[in-house]
Amino acid sequence: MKPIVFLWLLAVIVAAFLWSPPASGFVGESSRIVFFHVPAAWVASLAFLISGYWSVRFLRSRDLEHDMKAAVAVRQGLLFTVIATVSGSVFAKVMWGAYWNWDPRQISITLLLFIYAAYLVLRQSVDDPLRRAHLSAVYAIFAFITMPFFVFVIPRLYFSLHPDTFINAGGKIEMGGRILATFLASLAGFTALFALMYRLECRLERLLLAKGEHA
Amino acid sequence: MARASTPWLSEAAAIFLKDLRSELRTKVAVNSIVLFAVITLALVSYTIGPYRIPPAEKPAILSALLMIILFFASMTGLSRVFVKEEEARTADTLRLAADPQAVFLGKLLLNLLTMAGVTAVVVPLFSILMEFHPMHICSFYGITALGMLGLTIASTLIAAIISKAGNKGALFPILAFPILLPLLLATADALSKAAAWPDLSFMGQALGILVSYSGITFFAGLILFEKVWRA
Amino acid sequence: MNRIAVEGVSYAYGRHPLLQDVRFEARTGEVLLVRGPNGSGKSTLLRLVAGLLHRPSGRVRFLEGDREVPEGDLRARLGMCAVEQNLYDELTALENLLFFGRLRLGGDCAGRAEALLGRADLHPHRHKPVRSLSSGMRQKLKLLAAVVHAPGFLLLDEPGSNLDARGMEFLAGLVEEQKDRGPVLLATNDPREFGHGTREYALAL
Amino acid sequence: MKRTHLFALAGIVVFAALGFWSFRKTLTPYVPFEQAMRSPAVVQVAGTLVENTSAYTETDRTLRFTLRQKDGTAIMPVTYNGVKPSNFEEATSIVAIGAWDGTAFHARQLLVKCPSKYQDSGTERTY
Repeated sequence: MKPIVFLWLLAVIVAAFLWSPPASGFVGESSRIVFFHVPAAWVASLAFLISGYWSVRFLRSRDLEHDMKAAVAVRQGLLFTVIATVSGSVFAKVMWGAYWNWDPRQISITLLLFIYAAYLVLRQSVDDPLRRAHLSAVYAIFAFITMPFFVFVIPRLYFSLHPDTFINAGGKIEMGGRILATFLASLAGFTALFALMYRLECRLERLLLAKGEHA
Repeated sequence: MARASTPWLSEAAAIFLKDLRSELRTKVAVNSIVLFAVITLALVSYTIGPYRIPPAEKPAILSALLMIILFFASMTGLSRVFVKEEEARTADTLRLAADPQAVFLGKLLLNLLTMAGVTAVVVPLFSILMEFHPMHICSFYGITALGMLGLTIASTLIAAIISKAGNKGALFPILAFPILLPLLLATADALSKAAAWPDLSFMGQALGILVSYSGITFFAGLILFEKVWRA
Repeated sequence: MNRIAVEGVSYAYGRHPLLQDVRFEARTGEVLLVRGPNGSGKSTLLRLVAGLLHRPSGRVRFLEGDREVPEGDLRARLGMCAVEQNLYDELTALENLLFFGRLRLGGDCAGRAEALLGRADLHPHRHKPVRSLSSGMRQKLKLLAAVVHAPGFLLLDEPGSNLDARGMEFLAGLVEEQKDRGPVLLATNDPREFGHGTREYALAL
Repeated sequence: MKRTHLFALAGIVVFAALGFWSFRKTLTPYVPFEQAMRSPAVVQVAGTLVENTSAYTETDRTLRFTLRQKDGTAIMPVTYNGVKPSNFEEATSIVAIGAWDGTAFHARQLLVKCPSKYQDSGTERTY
């Protein structure tokens, strides 16, 4: 499994820079960021969804393994959020002239960073594993519940220069040919990479849990 | 004396009255919040004052400042309802005697009363010191009240969480900030409109957002609190 | 006939097992003495029984006749007094009793509270804040708060701490009266309290 | 206990519906022109350029143009002090942040959004 994913991602990188043409309306080659930025953001959302799922499962089961799965998903989600943020702000510099210009999407992603950084700080502040698991699960769920407000409030307060998401408001895919092929391949590759990393860290944590170390 | 458990509304009232009595005897929470708010307000007045802000910018900037002051001030006192129980080691005694939902409701009522008092002092003072004269006074105060309602509900659940963790003081604003951010932004926006908007056409939507935030966080808190309280 | 049935309860702090497969049953008329050296888990066992700690394995049943008391009703049936469970310092003695009585019974229990205060020689101090009471008085008040609702099950963790000879007499009367109402679990290492026990459960370190 | 949970879940659904209902309307930060022209406060407006209305005077570096609201129901004169954005004429949408000063909308900041599509640009590669 591992070698296939690595080879696949290698092919994606080559395709992203050499095979796929740049898109119109972007400064220079900056459109190529879409092959890495969007999949990273997608994986981050996926990871946070997974952590929400395991948080609910934990509150029903009180099984520390479920808590561990939620925490691992948050840590990795945070990693991909940082990747999405950094790649996005490089794009912002090229396209709009500033690394940070308080675009609604930049604001939204900072909220994710704040929530899950707070989640990790909370985990560090509780020693008892069972109590830590309860508190962080409740926090994750509570944050998840209030997130839709952010999604709705922000676009009403700030204007966006962000390119349309590749499925635009009209519901049609505004992406063509090689760009679309490379993009979808990268999306699949990132997801598989995340699945690999997630399973690996869960295995590590399970060993630590069995040894009675931290969760 | 075998009997079913008490209706939890009357239990919530008992807990609220118990906490109110303690708070009236010590006044720690309300004093710390009001003083903190007044100190920040004084700092804002000294550094910015009413005349440095161009009139056209006033509604937006002053509304935002007001929300920032109220947010940080509330973070100094709203956690006391739970932190005190844990620190005085009365939490277990209460846990054995009371229904968790009644505890949440009772503590929430006290926090609401505290924040109502704080708002009643701080907002008029802010208007006077910063020369902030909203166009639609009633809507302005109504929005403030609704904003503080949502802030208090969400903060009360977070307060329960941090009362069980170490490093409580710093943790409270860290955890509360991302949860409250959408509310704070929506409230500040609605306030700035109530301050300078020619008509009240924005009110419907503002009310919808604020009421639904309060409602959702309240009912979610009612479910989730038990998990925290017994953690 | 009330019974507390503890069935295979275990507990561990991290990797260190503290209690392993604890089983016993106590019924009305019995005072089960839980004994063991410091650190053997007496307080933890009582907290596990009361449901203040999550039980990772095993279960505890509170039975009235053949009917099991549902978890939600337990707070009206169970009383507990332990070292780390305090009363409200800034409220008066009477206010504390009325508060806990009202939570657990839903109604006013002023009559019973006053009578209890009299029995514990606390009646003259009923309007003083708990903060200003001596540690012995506070201990007696905690005992009163644990039985203000006349519980069917009672858990006592070191109930005699800070009590003088007269206080111990008061405690003895309380336990005597309570065991007719339901089982009493009494965790202690104080020889003065051993006399209350009708049976013993010993914990090893 | 289960009953309280059901009750609370019903409450969440009701208030979520209320929230959704009130958000149904405008999902933009932009103010209708008619309102911008009645308020002294700083607001954001968005629209498209009315053709052949933009004029730039080099001497006082002022850009004047007329903005048409997205739904086409209103137009409003706008002035802007500063360098004219390079791609101003091709803009698909113009955002102006500023306030109405009685005769024109005085923009402090102009944001110009140009078309961008993830389509193969083929021969017209721009560097």
